[in-house]
Amino acid sequence: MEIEDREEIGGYTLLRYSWESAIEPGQFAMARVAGYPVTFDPFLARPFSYYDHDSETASLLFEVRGRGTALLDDARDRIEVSAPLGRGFRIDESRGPAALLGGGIGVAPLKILSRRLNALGVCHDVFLGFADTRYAAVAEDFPGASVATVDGSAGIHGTVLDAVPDLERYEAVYACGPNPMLAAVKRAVGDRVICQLSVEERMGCGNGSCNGCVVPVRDGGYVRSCVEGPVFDAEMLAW
Amino acid sequence: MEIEDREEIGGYTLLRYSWESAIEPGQFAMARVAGYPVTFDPFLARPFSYYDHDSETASLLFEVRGRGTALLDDARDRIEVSAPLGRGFRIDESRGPAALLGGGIGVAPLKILSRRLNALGVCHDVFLGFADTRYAAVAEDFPGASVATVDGSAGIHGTVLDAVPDLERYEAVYACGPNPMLAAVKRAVGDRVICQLSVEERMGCGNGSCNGCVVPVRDGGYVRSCVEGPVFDAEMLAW
Amino acid sequence: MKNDLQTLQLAIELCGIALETPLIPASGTMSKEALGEVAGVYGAILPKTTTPKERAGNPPPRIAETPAGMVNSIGLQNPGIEKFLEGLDDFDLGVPIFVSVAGDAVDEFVALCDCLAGDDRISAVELNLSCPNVEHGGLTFCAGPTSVEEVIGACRAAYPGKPLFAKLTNEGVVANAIAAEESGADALTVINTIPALTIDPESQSVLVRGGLSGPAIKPVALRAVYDVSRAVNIPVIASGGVSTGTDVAEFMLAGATVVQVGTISFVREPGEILREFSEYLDRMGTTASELTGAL
Amino acid sequence: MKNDLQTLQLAIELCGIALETPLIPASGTMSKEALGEVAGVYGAILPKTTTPKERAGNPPPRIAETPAGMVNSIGLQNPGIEKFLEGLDDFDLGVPIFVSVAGDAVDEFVALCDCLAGDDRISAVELNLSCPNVEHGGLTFCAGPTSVEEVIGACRAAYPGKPLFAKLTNEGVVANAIAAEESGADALTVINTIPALTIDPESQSVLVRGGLSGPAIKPVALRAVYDVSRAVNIPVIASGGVSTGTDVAEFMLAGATVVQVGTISFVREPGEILREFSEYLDRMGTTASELTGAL
Ligand SMILES: Cc1cc2nc3c(=O)[nH]c(=O)nc-3n(C[C@H](O)[C@H](O)[C@H](O)COP(=O)(O)OP(=O)(O)OC[C@H]3O[C@@H](n4cnc5c(N)ncnc54)[C@H](O)[C@@H]3O)c2cc1C
Ligand SMILES: Cc1cc2nc3c(=O)[nH]c(=O)nc-3n(C[C@H](O)[C@H](O)[C@H](O)COP(=O)(O)OP(=O)(O)OC[C@H]3O[C@@H](n4cnc5c(N)ncnc54)[C@H](O)[C@@H]3O)c2cc1C
Ligand SMILES: Cc1cc2nc3c(=O)[nH]c(=O)nc-3n(C[C@H](O)[C@H](O)[C@H](O)COP(=O)(O)O)c2cc1C
Ligand SMILES: Cc1cc2nc3c(=O)[nH]c(=O)nc-3n(C[C@H](O)[C@H](O)[C@H](O)COP(=O)(O)O)c2cc1C
Ligand code: FES
Ligand code: FES
Repeated sequence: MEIEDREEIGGYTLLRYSWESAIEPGQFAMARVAGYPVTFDPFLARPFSYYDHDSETASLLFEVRGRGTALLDDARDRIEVSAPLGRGFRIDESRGPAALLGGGIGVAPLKILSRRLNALGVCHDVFLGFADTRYAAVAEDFPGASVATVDGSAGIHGTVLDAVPDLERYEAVYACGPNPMLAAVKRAVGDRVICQLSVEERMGCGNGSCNGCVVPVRDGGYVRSCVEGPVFDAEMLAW
Repeated sequence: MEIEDREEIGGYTLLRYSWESAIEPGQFAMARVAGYPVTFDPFLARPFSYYDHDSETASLLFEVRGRGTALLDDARDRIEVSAPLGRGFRIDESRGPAALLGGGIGVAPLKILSRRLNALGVCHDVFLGFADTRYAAVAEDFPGASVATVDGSAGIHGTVLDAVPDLERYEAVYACGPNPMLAAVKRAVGDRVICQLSVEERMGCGNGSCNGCVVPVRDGGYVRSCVEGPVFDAEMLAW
Repeated sequence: MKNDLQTLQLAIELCGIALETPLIPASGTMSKEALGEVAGVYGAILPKTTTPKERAGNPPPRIAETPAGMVNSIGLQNPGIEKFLEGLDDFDLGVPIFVSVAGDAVDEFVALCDCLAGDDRISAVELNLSCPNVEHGGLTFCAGPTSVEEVIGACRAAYPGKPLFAKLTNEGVVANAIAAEESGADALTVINTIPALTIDPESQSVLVRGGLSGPAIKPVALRAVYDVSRAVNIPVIASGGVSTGTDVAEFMLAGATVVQVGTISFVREPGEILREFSEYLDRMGTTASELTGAL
Repeated sequence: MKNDLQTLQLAIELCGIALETPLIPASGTMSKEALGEVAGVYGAILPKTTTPKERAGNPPPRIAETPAGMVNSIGLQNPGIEKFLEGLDDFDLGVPIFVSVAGDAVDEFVALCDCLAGDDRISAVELNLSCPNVEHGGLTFCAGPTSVEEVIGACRAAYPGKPLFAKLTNEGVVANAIAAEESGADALTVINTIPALTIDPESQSVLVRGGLSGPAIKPVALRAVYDVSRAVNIPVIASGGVSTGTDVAEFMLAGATVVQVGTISFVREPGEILREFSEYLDRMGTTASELTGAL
């Protein structure tokens, strides 16, 4: 895929490329800088939620963690990106208002989700938690969002849940972030309302073949987060 | 190393980078596009003779054969290059005229060698053999050189040895090319005169550590071409 | 997908079964969800190993990336033989279906063979012998020739008339291959993943203890295929690090009759590999069936 | 090269020998010519394996690149123990010198130990047990516990008073490790290269049949080090795919006391690896000696 545009948003990097087919909010792509014949190392592609999509251009927002993301951060011309994968958020248009909760890079799928909710006329509020102000910079892309930082350097001092003044008033909660945060959201929301969580597991294939990306489910056993998820109904998860 | 300049010369690619320390004609460098942390695959660096060096800029001339050279061919900004390695040509200033014989990409060390011979006032002729006219394009960089091509598309129809009208008149022969060509040169020259051959073996380390790059020698056993060579006195080699 | 010339070029016979191409998926590396992408690419389909009862598999993390490879510890997650057979028609791409089975005792293997023996949809069975054997203190069924003979002998009796493949691990592969041939295996799949471990230096803990696969292990698998195909007279099915069309050629030159595509399918389309292999055959002016052992 | 703090941070003890750093070169991967680059980096020096008589080694091609690794078949080219000892002073960098030896029969190992026993310049001997054993039909000395015990027992008697290391291959490593400890080895080097093969698909011929090394084998070596260090009570010296500073940490976490740097030194400065390791220790607020087995 030709990279059309590259932008730094605080601690994150945004890559845009041309993509016209449909993308569901919460779906992800497997991406990497280059594969065969260039290299077999790093070997696997990395999963990234779609950050945004406007019928012509898709974008990925990412944080540099290890080698795979460092190379993506250096990429100038082209990257290898799959088609949209996985099951995204299932939106019940009749349920509102909705709360969108993002923890750290978990902010990624909330932009495209917010766009979809706007299109469907579902009113919603966005709450974002970050480590510090550097990462919180991306909140500017979410007008009206409430922000919390762990070090108190921007917004409220605390986690994303601390930024939600009145969780009870929402009929649907959509969250993405590190698994411990998602577990906290699940506990806080209870089973009153729709609660959908986009989980983060290591992925091998992204298409259901390797069984590497599983999450434990309530009924026992494991399901693959790349095909059954990455967005799960909170009640389905064992944690 | 920052690539200063990149040029296509027929079928070959020329890379220039800044290098001020001494380089002996016939020495080589180990080069590759990138190593750790970018990648461990391709794993090894590749050996390349210095094509030229003018006290500020060194250059490598190469042919794309496999993956390592294909990546070098794509490199735009930087490559990883070692310092000069190995033993180059040993020039006896009192012996002339000299014949420089290059077969295919074996042309590489002859430019820097010719420059040195000129500086030392050793008169010499250059003979180059190529597969076809596309590769023969580099001969333009050797004014006065005699050229042969295997398909007859440029210069004399035949091998580089066919391009030498009178081998007997030279007191020193310096040759680089595929090992079968070098063996043929050795046979043709006999032991009358100085005959030095730059051999081509697969290399692992380039610094004598792996014992991977050996050539069989007359006295039995093998010697490492990266430290004892790559330029050998023809009489020393077992072939 | 293929024209007539390619059909001739790629066709191969394995234990009397005609395959349109010499590529098959390695067990455990291709799900139903991914079947759409491989129509016309694989000469046969080989789903993930099935055990007698459902297995939940291991808790995550199950995979870790390594230089030019990955380590996995899936723990044979599968729905059990009964559910597997109910869903078997989903794997029908018009090519033969091979079924991989594993148990943790000889009688489990036998019970699995019993379930499969009468099923017309299945063309052959691959015994995955890399699982821990509860009767032998947790060593795998590949631990030594005696253990290999025992399980294959029993399965041979329980699964008559159709080809039985034995999938061997790298450790002791030649001795096990000879034992497998003698006890009635019709072909040998060589090799499975190589025991390995990854550690996370930041959390200072074991990340995944499991099996190494991918390009990294190709030279080890190639050696095993080469040595085994010279030690036995039955066909060898290569598995381990196959990643490109020339890799397929290398394994066939080493002695393989067909070649399994595993981990690489997570990052490359198997169709690309077949295309590269076909280009290789064109370049060399040869066919797949001429390549086996043509070293 | 190192300041006082780093000296404390990196110092390690191996079988009573004080080492300034936990890195040592893997046998056969560092020549005299490359010594200049490693002063201050290695805690001890370990030259290429020496045999009783000079060996010419194998004809080229001896090496082939593989995904994230290489296969070599050098054939133990070396000048023989006599010439080796004549040139030993060239390896004097002011750090302990370990000497690697190999023979093709037990008495050759013993003869080698006899030559080394009185030599003050040598701090320890590493027995390279991966060579073919002529008395056992060409199987290596690592073929099984009996063979391991025989050679180590004999060498232990011939080389008294100073540490004796046994270098084991991956196949059967835990059983061999236990046997080596029981027969008197003071430390175990784990692992050597993994048997492998490369084929050139263009010339359709075997390129190199030899041993696989480099980053590709790291997870296999890590597993072996982890398992062996849990099975024995003597120190483990890691070898296999170490390529970065965090790799050094991973091997020590897995249970290694010191770590050998092999193939990677062909493409990276060993000093870089030590620097990265030191940075890791800084980041974690720990020291090398605390790291071993701290999982
Ligand atoms: C469905 C899904 C959507 C994601 N969306 C985004 C996104 O939009 N933006 C973004 O920056 N990140 C996203 N991630 C996380 C992203 O995949 C990892 O940060 C990335 O794989 C790390 O690769 P690396 O090479 O930089 O790190 P590595 O060197 O591979 O590892 C560095 C760290 O990242 C963790 N990690 C490695 N691989 C994964 C993985 N596959 N999943 C989770 N953690 C991993 C490791 O535990 C390790 O601590 C998503 C993950 C999933 C599963
Ligand atoms: C001292 C020396 C100087 C050299 N100088 C030059 C030069 O100036 N310009 C130039 O283009 N080439 C030169 N070569 C050859 C060059 O090193 C190889 O072409 C290169 O390593 C091939 O790498 P690759 O990744 O493209 O090919 P690979 O994919 O590794 O292999 C492709 C083909 O190249 C051959 N090959 C691979 N590695 C080597 C190797 N190390 N030496 C020889 N052949 C190899 C293989 O047999 C194979 O047929 C030199 C080689 C040596 C030993
Ligand atoms: C994620 C994963 C799951 C696997 N599951 C199985 C399995 O269920 N049964 C089996 O016989 N082999 C299984 N394997 C091994 C592969 O079939 C194959 O033999 C091995 O990975 C080596 O080949 P490769 O390097 O091409 O992947 C699995 C491998 C991977 C990577
Ligand atoms: C070129 C080469 C030569 C080697 N020679 C020897 C040797 O003489 N003796 C020995 O015990 N090991 C030898 N080895 C094995 C290494 O010492 C080391 O155990 C192995 O390569 C695995 O480590 P690595 O992946 O870090 O290289 C050699 C390895 C290579 C690559
Ligand atoms: S990533 Fe392979 S099954 Fe989900
Ligand atoms: S390339 Fe390693 S010794 Fe010459």
